Amino acid sequence: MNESKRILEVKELQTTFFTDSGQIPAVDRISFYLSDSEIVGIVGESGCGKSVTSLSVMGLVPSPPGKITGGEILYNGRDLTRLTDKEMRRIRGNDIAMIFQEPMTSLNPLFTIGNQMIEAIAIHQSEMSKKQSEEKAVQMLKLVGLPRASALMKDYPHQLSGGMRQRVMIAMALVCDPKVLIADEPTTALDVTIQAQILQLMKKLNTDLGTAILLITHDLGVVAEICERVIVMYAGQIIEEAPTSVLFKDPQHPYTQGLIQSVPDMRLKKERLYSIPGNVPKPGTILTGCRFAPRCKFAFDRCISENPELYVTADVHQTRCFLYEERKVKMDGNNTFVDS
Amino acid sequence: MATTPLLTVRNLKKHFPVKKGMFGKTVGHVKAVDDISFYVNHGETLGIVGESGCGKSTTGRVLMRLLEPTAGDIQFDGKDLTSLSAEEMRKTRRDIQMVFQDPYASLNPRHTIGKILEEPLIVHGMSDSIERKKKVQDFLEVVGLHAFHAKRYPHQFSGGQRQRIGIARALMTNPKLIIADEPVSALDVSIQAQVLNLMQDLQKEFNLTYIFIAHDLGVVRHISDRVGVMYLGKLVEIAPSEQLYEKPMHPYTQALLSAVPVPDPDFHKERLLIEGDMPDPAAPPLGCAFHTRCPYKMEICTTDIPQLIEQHTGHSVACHLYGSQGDNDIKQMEGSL
Amino acid sequence: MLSYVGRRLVHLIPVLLGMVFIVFMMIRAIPGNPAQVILGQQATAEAVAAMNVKLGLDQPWYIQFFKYLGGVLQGNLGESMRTRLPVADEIWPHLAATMELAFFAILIAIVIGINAGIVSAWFQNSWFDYIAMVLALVGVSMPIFWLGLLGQWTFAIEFSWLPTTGREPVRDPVNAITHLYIIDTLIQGRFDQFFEVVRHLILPGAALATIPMAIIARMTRSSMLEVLRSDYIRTARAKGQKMFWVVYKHAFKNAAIPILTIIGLQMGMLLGGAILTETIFAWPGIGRYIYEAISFRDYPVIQSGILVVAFIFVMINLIVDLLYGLIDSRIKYD
Amino acid sequence: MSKKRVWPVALLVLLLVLSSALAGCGKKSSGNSGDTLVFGRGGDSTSLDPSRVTEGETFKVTVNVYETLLNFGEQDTSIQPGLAKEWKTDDGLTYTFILEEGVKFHDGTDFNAEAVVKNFERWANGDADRFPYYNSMFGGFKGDEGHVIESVVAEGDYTVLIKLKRPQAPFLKNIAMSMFAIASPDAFEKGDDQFERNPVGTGPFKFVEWKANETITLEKFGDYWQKGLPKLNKVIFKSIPDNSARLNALIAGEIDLADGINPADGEMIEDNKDLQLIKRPSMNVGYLGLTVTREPFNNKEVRQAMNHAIDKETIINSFFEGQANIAKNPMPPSIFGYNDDIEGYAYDPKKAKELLTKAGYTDGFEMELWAMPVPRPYMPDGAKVAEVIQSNLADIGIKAKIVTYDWPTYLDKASKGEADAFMLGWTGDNGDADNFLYVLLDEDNIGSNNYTYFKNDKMHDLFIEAQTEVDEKKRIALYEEAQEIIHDEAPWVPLAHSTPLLAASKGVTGFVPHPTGSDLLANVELKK
Repeated sequence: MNESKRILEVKELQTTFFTDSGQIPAVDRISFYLSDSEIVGIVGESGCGKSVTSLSVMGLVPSPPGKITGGEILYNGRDLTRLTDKEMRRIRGNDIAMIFQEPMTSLNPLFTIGNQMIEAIAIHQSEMSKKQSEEKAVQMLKLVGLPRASALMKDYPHQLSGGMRQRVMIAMALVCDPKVLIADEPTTALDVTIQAQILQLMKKLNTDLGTAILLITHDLGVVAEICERVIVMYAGQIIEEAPTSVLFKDPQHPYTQGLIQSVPDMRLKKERLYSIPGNVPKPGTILTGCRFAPRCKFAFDRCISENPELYVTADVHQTRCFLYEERKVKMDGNNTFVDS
Repeated sequence: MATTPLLTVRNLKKHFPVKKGMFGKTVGHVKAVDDISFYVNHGETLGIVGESGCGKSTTGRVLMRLLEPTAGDIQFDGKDLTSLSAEEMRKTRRDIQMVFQDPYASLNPRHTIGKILEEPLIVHGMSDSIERKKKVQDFLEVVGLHAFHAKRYPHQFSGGQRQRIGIARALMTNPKLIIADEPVSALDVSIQAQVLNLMQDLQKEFNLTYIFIAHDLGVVRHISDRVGVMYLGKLVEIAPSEQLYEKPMHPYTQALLSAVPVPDPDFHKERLLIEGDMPDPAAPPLGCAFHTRCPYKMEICTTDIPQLIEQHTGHSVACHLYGSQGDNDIKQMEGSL
Repeated sequence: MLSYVGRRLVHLIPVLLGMVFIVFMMIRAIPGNPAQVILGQQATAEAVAAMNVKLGLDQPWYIQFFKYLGGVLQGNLGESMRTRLPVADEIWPHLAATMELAFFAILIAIVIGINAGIVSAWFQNSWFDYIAMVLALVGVSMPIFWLGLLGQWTFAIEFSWLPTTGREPVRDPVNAITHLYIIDTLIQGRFDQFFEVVRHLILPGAALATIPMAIIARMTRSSMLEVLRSDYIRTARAKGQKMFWVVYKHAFKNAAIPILTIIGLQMGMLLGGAILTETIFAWPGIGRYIYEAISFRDYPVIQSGILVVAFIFVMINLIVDLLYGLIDSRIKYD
Repeated sequence: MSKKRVWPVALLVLLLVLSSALAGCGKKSSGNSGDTLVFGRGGDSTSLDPSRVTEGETFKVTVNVYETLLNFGEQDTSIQPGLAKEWKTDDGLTYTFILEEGVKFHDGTDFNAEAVVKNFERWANGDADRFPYYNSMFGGFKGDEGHVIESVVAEGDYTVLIKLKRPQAPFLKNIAMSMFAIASPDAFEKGDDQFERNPVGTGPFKFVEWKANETITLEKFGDYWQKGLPKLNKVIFKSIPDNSARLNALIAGEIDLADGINPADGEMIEDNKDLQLIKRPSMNVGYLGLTVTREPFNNKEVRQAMNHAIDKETIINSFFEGQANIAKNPMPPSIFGYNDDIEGYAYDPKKAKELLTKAGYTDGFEMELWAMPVPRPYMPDGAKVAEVIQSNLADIGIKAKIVTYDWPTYLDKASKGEADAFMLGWTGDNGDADNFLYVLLDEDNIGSNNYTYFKNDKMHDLFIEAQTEVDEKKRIALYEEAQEIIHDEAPWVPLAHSTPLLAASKGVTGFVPHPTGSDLLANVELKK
């Protein structure tokens, strides 16, 4: 479906954590891409590897213990995993920027907003004068909808509310006009009314500036709200990928189906929520068979011993489940697995 | 509906002093809970929603008298909780239990689950050790764990399991009312559903009454019979949940509901985006606390505090948009139910 | 801010009063009579009794205490029983000597300790980290006595680079004005002497710096390790900032408060005088001054000496507290 | 990755470069300037008025600033002329001193008989607090019953007559003590406090500057009455408390002369071609006191057993590094009256055991052994010596528990008779037998320097007689007899007479160490 350029392409990425209790493949051979100006969501529960994926792209996996142990991360065709430290620093913040979950702690508490904004400019655009940088910073703060932007430059992070801080984070991330913005749970720590503002802002910036956004979240609502395409991760692997509308209408993987139905819907009251039995696996605990098999009610022998591939079930839809092998199984996702 | 409510709260206030200066002089108050009144009927679930800092958690703690209220009275099961002595309150607490957001922080890491669950029984005078152990095992099964789990320590459990333990502990004393403060917000979506279902099952089984405090509007709707919306220490709207979600009256409630992302990309709703942040609770605006962000702000909103007035049966709202018919007296509300 | 300082100073009064009282009682509880010590082993009993009257030691302790206190409140620190000089006059040259040494030592300790700690944290578990932390461990447990003599042997005798002892060239003594020789030599334009004074500072300064340096290095490391894990460090790195600036600008400022606290405490301790270092390097500092006063049971000197040291200690802590506010705008004094 | 590693290395290199740059430039100060002698010593003086203090570090300085009427011999305590060129007495009660003429004080005033009288009046009109030594040496002050001096009068400009109330045998030795130095009356009349920081005497050196705990600087007194002296232009006394550091300073050439050398360093100094080792004649005794009022030391046989049990030779070889002699009497052999006929108690554990059995302590007993907390010339390492004694005692069945206190406490408690057995010592003041035997063992001094509480009537009579006996021979006989009593009664285990060590650079000549510890530096020269 996508004719535009793939600005970011991840191929067979594997990120492993080397701990005292063994090697944990937090991200296990995942492949996906992000096209120009696209908003893609990576959704999953805790420990599924979504954050490690984003940190891997940024080259910020805490090392030790983490390390990229395989695969490629192609940005405009350049493999980021092979870059030197210095080359990678030029990409970071300049071509690919990132914002984080905790606006409360993601800004350095001891430096003014202005200082931190200008720093971001100075790193990549050393030709700019101090005055120009300041103007640019103020302009960005205005762009993200912050009132009294120039006065704000002199404020310290603790003088700002969470929503304002997240706007500052976004302004700071976008100050060097990156082509890709990775947003790791950008609204999780915020109140709903503020979340709505931030999501709207991100969508607007995506439209106005053409910045491609990789949105990492656990909240299906947020995904539905702004993403064009969704990648579902479970236990370090991608288990399903589809355009948002397709995924919500026709979720294929039993996990995706369960997840969607677990969310209490504000629009109608159900007597009883669907719930996936069992617990979210800790990273690295399930290594053979389908990662979801222990919680899957469709699981059969093969699921325990063999890990399914990611089957392409339609042009735009991939699912890692034996039920979709050779696309024999067609189901109506709306009511198949509900109520039982 | 002639039954008296299990819990009736009238004009409850909790103000925290703000101290400053050389001698710790009190220069102002944060009105964390500012004159709220509501009731909870036997066997129902009252949801309390609001954004961070609105006073919903403080309300929960004041009801338990974990925090001493500044003013107001709390009628629980025929007793006025505010007038009880510390000892009487301690005894009464067996009837009111709390479930917290972070069960890990409230479980002593050095005690086994068995010991943790036994403790409330000892505190409330159940002397027979064998009987206590039996009860612990029963309740572990009730919340979906196993009897052998009693020998384990909190760190050996996942978040969802720990929340089950937290619930089991609350149930040990056969309480009438459980105040659950954000019980599922730390859990993964798939686990959250398990815990919500469990809570509903238990409510039926043990005829429990819940006060369910949360910021997730979807979760609150799912579990609640009636829902109250708080903003900056005030209760701005309270109604049966169906009615509140379908026909929200207060502009804040409307904004709140429209802000929630719905996991359905094809669902297009009319969005009421409100600007700005919640004001500083230490210096709330005059008049209606919401007027700084309200799209329908009128002159009167900046001067007069709107009273919570019943507009439809069981649906009260504190907003100048809806005139002043009716009576904000809580007794009136009870009578009309 | 000013009112905060005022309040802190007011709070200081009872602390110092309590200190004076405790020291007063403590030194009188230990056996040994100053009169006997002053008069020597030959003294007759009558002579000792006469000396006791002279020194006012025949009076009840509370009279002695209030007399002393009254004097202190009028700015009179008493008179040394041994040398019969006012303590206030006697103490300053010693305090100045100690201050010069302590500032020099803490400077060494800060520059090396902080950098070693930062680099250790930055390259956690590297060879540098291991070596630095082993050295820090050794540094804390190193006997100053041994270290000092080793330093003298190596740098003064074997290489003839530095002088062994003292704070000035003996044959070309500094003309003392402020008794801070670094300043005195500069005022007098004696740059040759200034250079000599610095040379005399190096060995005792390094010996005295060992323990604070090790403590500062370890504190810096642990504080930095904690800060380096925080979200804003990730943010700074995500901007593409060089690791050097991430560490030295973003992380260090945040790690600075506990380090500053430790530096303040260490500084206070150094200013209290380091008897061992002062003994080995023949440094005429306050530590030796008080120590000798203790051997002679020279009560006024012990009392006032400890009082002055305590006062300095508390003042340093006050300064450290005020510096917190300079580093972190969230800390307000009102 | 390799780039990251560069910068800690760079930091190290930078530090190395910095430190060597700082160090590289400063070689110049190690050369000696020939006319200034730096004398490194352990402590600072407390005062520069010798009459007011009792502590040796003061006299080390004042002996060079002041002079006394009489001097001690160069290396002994014989009486030699000083400011008085002649003296005589017929009856031991009236002494006539003929003074040197043409002697000037550093302030330019003349030294004469009047000045001497004023000095004696100053002391006699004082009190024990101001002039402690005068009090102990001359038995009190004007008006006191015990005061020995009847009068001091000038007869003409250069003759002084001193009359005593009763004969005092060591009188001339007392007069020669550094405490009784003659100061400029003009100077001390300005007030004690001012005077003790600004000494004015007739000595070869005059006072220049005093930096507390640091240095005392003296310079040549140009008008010194002995022609050609002093040879040095300047003397600086530098306080370096630590013995090893002081030696380091000497090796590094920062000081020229150092006292308080550890016996252990003696050999190393002798091997160093740039240094010389100097031995000071001994005038001290180190001993183990046995408090005779405490059980079982009230038993003479037990005390004798203790004497036989302790291996003095091992102690001296191990801890004095051989720089001491075995003691058998309570005073060193250099003192007139030393009884060399006494045969010391030999190291003989068997005999000790027998004595114990005889005394009724077949199975030994338990006791406290007090170890000196500070090193002194007569006892370089109290703790170590105590351990040897402890094991010696264990051999004969005595269980000794080693205890110690800080020095003032130690002295205070020991003087109250609280110790069973304690280590202590004494350095003589004036080189008279009286200054050892009477001061340390007579009943008059119980509660002060007689820590053993030993008491013997016959011995007391001998002492009192000796104090008034002017005939030197008779005195010697009296003290020899007293030493026999002491030997038999054995209130002490005398351990050692140590030889204090000094060291100097090879260029120092003319330095003659004095047994009293106060060295006159007038004849010292410093050659490059």
